[in-house]
Amino acid sequence: MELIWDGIREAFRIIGTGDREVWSITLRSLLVSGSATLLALIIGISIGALLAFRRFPGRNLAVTLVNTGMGLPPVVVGLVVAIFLWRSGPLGPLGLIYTPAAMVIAQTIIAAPLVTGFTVAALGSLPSRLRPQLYALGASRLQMLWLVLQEARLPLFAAIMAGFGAAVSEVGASLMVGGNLAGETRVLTTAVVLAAQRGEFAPAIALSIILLALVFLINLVLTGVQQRESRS
Amino acid sequence: MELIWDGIREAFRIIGTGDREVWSITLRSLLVSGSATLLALIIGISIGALLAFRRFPGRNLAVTLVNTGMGLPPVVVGLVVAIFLWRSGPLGPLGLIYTPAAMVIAQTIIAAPLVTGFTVAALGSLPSRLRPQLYALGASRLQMLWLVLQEARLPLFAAIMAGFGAAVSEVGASLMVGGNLAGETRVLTTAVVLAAQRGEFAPAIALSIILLALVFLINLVLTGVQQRESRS
Amino acid sequence: MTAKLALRDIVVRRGNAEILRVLQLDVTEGEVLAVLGPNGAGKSTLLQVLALLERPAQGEVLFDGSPVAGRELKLRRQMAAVFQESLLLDRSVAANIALGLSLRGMPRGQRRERVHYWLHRFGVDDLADRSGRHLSGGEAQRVSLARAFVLEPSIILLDEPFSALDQPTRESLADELVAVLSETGITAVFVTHERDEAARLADRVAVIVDGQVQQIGPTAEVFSSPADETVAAYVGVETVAPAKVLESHDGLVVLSVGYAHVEATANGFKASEALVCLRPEDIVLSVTESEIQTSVRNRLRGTVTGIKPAGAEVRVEADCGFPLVASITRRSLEELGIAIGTPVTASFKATAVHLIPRGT
Amino acid sequence: MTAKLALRDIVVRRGNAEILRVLQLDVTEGEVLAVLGPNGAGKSTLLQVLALLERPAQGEVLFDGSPVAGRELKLRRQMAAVFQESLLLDRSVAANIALGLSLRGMPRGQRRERVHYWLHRFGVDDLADRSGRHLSGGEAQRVSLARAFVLEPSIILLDEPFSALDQPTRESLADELVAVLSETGITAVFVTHERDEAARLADRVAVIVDGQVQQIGPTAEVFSSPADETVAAYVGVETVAPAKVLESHDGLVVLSVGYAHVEATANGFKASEALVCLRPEDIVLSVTESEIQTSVRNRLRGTVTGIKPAGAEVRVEADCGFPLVASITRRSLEELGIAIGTPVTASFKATAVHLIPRGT
Amino acid sequence: GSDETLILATTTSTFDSGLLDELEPLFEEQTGLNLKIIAVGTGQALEMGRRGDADVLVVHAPTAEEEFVEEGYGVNRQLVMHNDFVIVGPDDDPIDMRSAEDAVTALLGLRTSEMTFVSRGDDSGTHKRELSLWNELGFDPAGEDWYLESGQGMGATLQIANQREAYTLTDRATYLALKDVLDLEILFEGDPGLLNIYHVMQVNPDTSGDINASGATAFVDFMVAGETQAIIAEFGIDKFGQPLFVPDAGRSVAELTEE
Ligand SMILES: Nc1ncnc2c1ncn2[C@@H]1O[C@H](COP(=O)(O)OP(=O)(O)OP(=O)(O)O)[C@@H](O)[C@H]1O
Ligand SMILES: Nc1ncnc2c1ncn2[C@@H]1O[C@H](COP(=O)(O)OP(=O)(O)OP(=O)(O)O)[C@@H](O)[C@H]1O
Ligand SMILES: [Mg+2]
Ligand SMILES: [Mg+2]
Repeated sequence: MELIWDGIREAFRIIGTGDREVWSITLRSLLVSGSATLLALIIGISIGALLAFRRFPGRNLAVTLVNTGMGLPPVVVGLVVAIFLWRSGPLGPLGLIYTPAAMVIAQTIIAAPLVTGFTVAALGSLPSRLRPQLYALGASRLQMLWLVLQEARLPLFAAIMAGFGAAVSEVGASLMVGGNLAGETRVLTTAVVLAAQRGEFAPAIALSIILLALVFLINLVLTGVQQRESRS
Repeated sequence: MELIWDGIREAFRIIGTGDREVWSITLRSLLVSGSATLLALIIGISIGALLAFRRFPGRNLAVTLVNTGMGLPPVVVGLVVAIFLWRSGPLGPLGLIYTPAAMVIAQTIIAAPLVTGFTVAALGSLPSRLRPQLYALGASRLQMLWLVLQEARLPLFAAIMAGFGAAVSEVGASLMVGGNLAGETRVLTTAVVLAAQRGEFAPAIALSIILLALVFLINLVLTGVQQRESRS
Repeated sequence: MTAKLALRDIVVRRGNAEILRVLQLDVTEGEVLAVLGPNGAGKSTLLQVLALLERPAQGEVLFDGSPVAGRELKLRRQMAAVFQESLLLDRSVAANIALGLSLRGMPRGQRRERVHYWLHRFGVDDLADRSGRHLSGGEAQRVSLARAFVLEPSIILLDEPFSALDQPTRESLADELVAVLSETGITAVFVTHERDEAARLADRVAVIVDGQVQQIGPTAEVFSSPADETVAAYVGVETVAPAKVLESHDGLVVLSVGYAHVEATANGFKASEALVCLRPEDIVLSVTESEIQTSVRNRLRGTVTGIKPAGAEVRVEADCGFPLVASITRRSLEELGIAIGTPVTASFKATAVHLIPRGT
Repeated sequence: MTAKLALRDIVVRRGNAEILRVLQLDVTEGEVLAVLGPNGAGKSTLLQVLALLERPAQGEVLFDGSPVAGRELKLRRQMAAVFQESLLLDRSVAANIALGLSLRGMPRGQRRERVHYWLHRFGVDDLADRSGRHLSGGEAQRVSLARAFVLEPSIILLDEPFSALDQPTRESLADELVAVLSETGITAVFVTHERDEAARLADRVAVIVDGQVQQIGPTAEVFSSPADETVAAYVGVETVAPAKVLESHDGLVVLSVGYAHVEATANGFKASEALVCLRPEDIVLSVTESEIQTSVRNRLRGTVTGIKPAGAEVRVEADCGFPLVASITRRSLEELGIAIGTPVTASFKATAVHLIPRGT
Repeated sequence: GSDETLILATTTSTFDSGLLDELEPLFEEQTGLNLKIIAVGTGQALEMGRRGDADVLVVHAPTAEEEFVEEGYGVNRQLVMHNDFVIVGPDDDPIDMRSAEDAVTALLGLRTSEMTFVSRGDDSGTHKRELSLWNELGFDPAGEDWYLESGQGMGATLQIANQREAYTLTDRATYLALKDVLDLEILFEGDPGLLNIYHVMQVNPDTSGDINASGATAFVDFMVAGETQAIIAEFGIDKFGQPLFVPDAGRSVAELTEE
């Protein structure tokens, strides 16, 4: 228990003094996971809309695969991505291993099924005649998609947060493909793991708190944006 | 790439020969994560229904917290649960640290926000007058909940899978509170990590494949159940 | 007698807006109350309050004379309500109709028979195995009606129950409804925009405007003497008078209305009491008695009691044993020299008389 | 002239069920076509096909004579369709109404004015800032109508557009619609269960039964000579005859109908052509000429051409310069000795004549 | 520095001590190379070397390393430093391990008393050393009730031993780093068989085309350079009051065990 208090005190100290390294790690987390979330949103919303709106043979299997994807262990994703990106792997020549780009790839793979799942859930429960009615008012395919996404904005918002949450909180894949290099690929979660391994529990908790504060803040900002949107 | 093929071959070999240890690890994964999913469902559906159906002050904050919860890093959950369960911690006397029960607790905390998020998404987009109409037909509160859950069965099914997926694929918390003790708390993900650390990539991939096959199978079984349900 | 359902001093708000305020409303056991009024008047809201689904911001709902608070579920199970939209569940039509019964714990075997009966009665037998999600508008409305009637409740609340039905079905269902309601003595409240439906089905009519009950009373009274212009706009002005059947043969019914006798075509009419409805444009006024043979079977002598201009026409009120209203052109008014006090003969065809059967 | 919208050999299936089969249907530019028929007949499906929202399993849709394939979006933007349910978006009513305009890229400033105009026209000005999700049934329907009309499309497709409206609104909107349609020459197809609405609004009527077009033709024709009993059940039987206005004064209109002249109350009527509608129960038949003064303004001599029993009544068809139908009791039939060939006088009041204005 | 990178795969225990963090900027400054330190299990480090996914290794599993060199994957293997393994356990030491004469008797006490012992069970250098001690005792503890395999790194294993009031074999550096949060005491130390010896070696550039051979050579040279060795000798004094490693450049393993 004490440890947790120490951690909280440490977190405030770090935030208060503006520790440059913590600051840059936080920024890196945000950039890497933000990019991964963006990619996951593009992939997840496209596939999700397809699964929610189209009936095609194999659709059930596709849904099952997406659901299975939500259970992809980060370590496995990390291992497989690493196998591809290692110098000995097929994509080795790209030199992506142990770079933030590699982490973005791995996190995208982890976040995309969640975003897809939420998108299917959100769009699937809209009234079935809404889409034809929108077409009937002159919507193009893209406009229709944009409108139904707005209509389902609350659950989609959850999709964004689930995607970002999965990306930013994941550690196994980041360690594997990022290497936890100080100043290059160290992000909040890998820093937490390192601190914990070194027995530095209070800093570990402090970093965790900063991580959660980051997620919470982004939530707040997006909630604000979303509510401003819905008012206009 | 070769590694992946080796891994697949190894996976089939293990499944074919029925390796007792792998079998017991798989069963443990299933039990631990299954229990955690069940608990997460109870918690997540209750809170999710509350958030979807009730308007109360602080509701927005609650939703934001749930969304933030979807970004809880397993290592952090693991660390905090461990701090509580360590002998020195407030719950130390229960003697739960490094037991499957501890893993169930940690995984429940990880899975519950996802289940909640999906539940809110699923129930929130049902027509707003459906609930009063069900009451008008004589439904009690619980019956109403049961009916709307069935109505939203597809997204809720995704909630179950997301919850189970998050629980079974998680590794940071299981390592921290379970200890990855051979024969006691070693589950598929922690076994994968161990194999990878040993540089035994092919077995690591084999175990991953078994893990994914497990998730996929459970998906198939539940899909089957769900479709039989909806037909009757 | 205490009312089956009663509202006392009810106020319903949405946000800051007060959308319904009812000082007192009593629904008597066994009666059929029609609720009419403009869009957005609060009719559906009233129904929700009566169905114990919306707890008013203020006031009390009484069931059999005592406040409902705390026993809503038990009481709701004695009622059934059909909403304006048909909110069917994503399961078979038969399962949708069986829903309320299974919520009440009725065993599957027993349910089946009841469900089939009502499937048939609403003409949706063929749809039994189809999904509730893939029905046409009218089919869905029928199913949602069947879903309520199958419960055989003691109170039924219907919100524009026939709005999506085709006209022949609407008419035959109205007939059925009359039969079912009088057979079973169910208390019913229904919202409708169709004056005919209200006149045909209701014992009493309530007209709601702007969240307030503007007028409530026996159907004949409300229809023939609307309290004000707004009410008149919603109920129309017709002659509606209570009548007793004297004899009935050869497809003709003879009724005593006030001091007069009226002949009407029977069209399957069987009750002993009725409301006689006459459209103003169906009544011919003449100032002298004619002897010629026409297909007009009713000729009632009386005196003009009032004259009101109404657009291009004039509405002439006359007492011919009972009060009736005829609409004639201005030119006829002049040519016939009609004024208040003029003795006139009101003629109308037996086929123009619309009969609404009344209770026992 | 090529049709604005045409269907050729269309088949629509759901699962294995064929729910619509149309060999040929042409909607002419500027015409108003009403679609009637029982629940589940396929009316809404037909509308979806015409709106280019449902691609038929077989057959072709022609727009201005050429197949639509590949240019659906462009063509859809020349149309507007209103569905049976009002599917409003979770944004303000004004934003809902502006939707189609913003989809077409109209700048915000321009939109505002148009939106306000139509908000007003459908009587929902007060709701502009309310959410589309919290409206009463009728309010929602008005908004969804406004959402289509604001587009000022060249084709408008309406599925039971007035089903949730209160009666005065329904009537005034029908009047408005007549005005708008004739002002703008919009081509319109609308589904309705209200015979009156069809008679009042439509140039032509199509009756769909069981997924097939059972009869299609000019309104007067379909209403006065339904092709078979099923059609008759859905359109009712009325006298509907095209007429030309001869003179109009003192609130009275004199029209020439076939060889006869008919007087009717004007009630704001201004067109030069009209459909004259008469309910069978409003027509009195007599066998000798009377000289007495009554409020009856129309007396037409003619010959009985047909007699059909209809329940407790009898429907007598007579040619009095134009074909008309009167319903009388069996007893009157006997007493008057009416048979085919009997010369009769048909009398009806000017107020009983329902005039439907026809455009140029 | 330059964008020429050098990948160092090292064991977590080396990395977790923080020594490499201190050396990294020095090396990068001296060579202009971009050093990427990947902390992984011993097994994974060697496997990465075999596959050519690392250029240079710092590990502490002599037997496995020799094998690695023999197979032709490793070249230029040099002794860098050492510290030692110790056996830690609960302070009250119920089996009185403190009085054991050598490592094998210490383990024998565990075996006979069936006191819980936590093994890393992860094929790490520490785990291999522990197994070789059991082997000397002529006993295979695998599967015994009192013998737990944590399958994790040293830190986690110490924590488990701490919670279970059990004994475990640990390297001194990790123990010192975690000492504050543990109730475990050193109960046995000083046996020559408990030396923890770190080598640096280069991955054989002939096994794969991508290996940065010159950089790897530079790193090996760096590790055994006098300046570096001096830093190693000082490392940890400020924090623990004693150095964590003993620099050994230029000596042989035989010399160490003889001490
Ligand atoms: N959330 C809300 N905020 C403000 N007003 C509301 C809200 N929800 C409903 N209303 C208003 O309450 C009034 C009553 O609605 P209600 O549904 O009872 O009308 P109704 O009489 O059934 O109308 P209709 O004939 O159109 O079905 C309407 O004017 C509606 O706009
Ligand atoms: N998925 C489906 N499978 C089978 N039949 C279907 C399906 N969806 C719709 N139908 C049937 O198609 C028929 C035509 O439906 P449509 O909505 O066009 O009827 P409608 O004429 O508009 O009826 P209403 O007057 O009730 O609105 C209905 O009988 C309906 O049950
Ligand atoms: Mg309503
Ligand atoms: Mg329809």
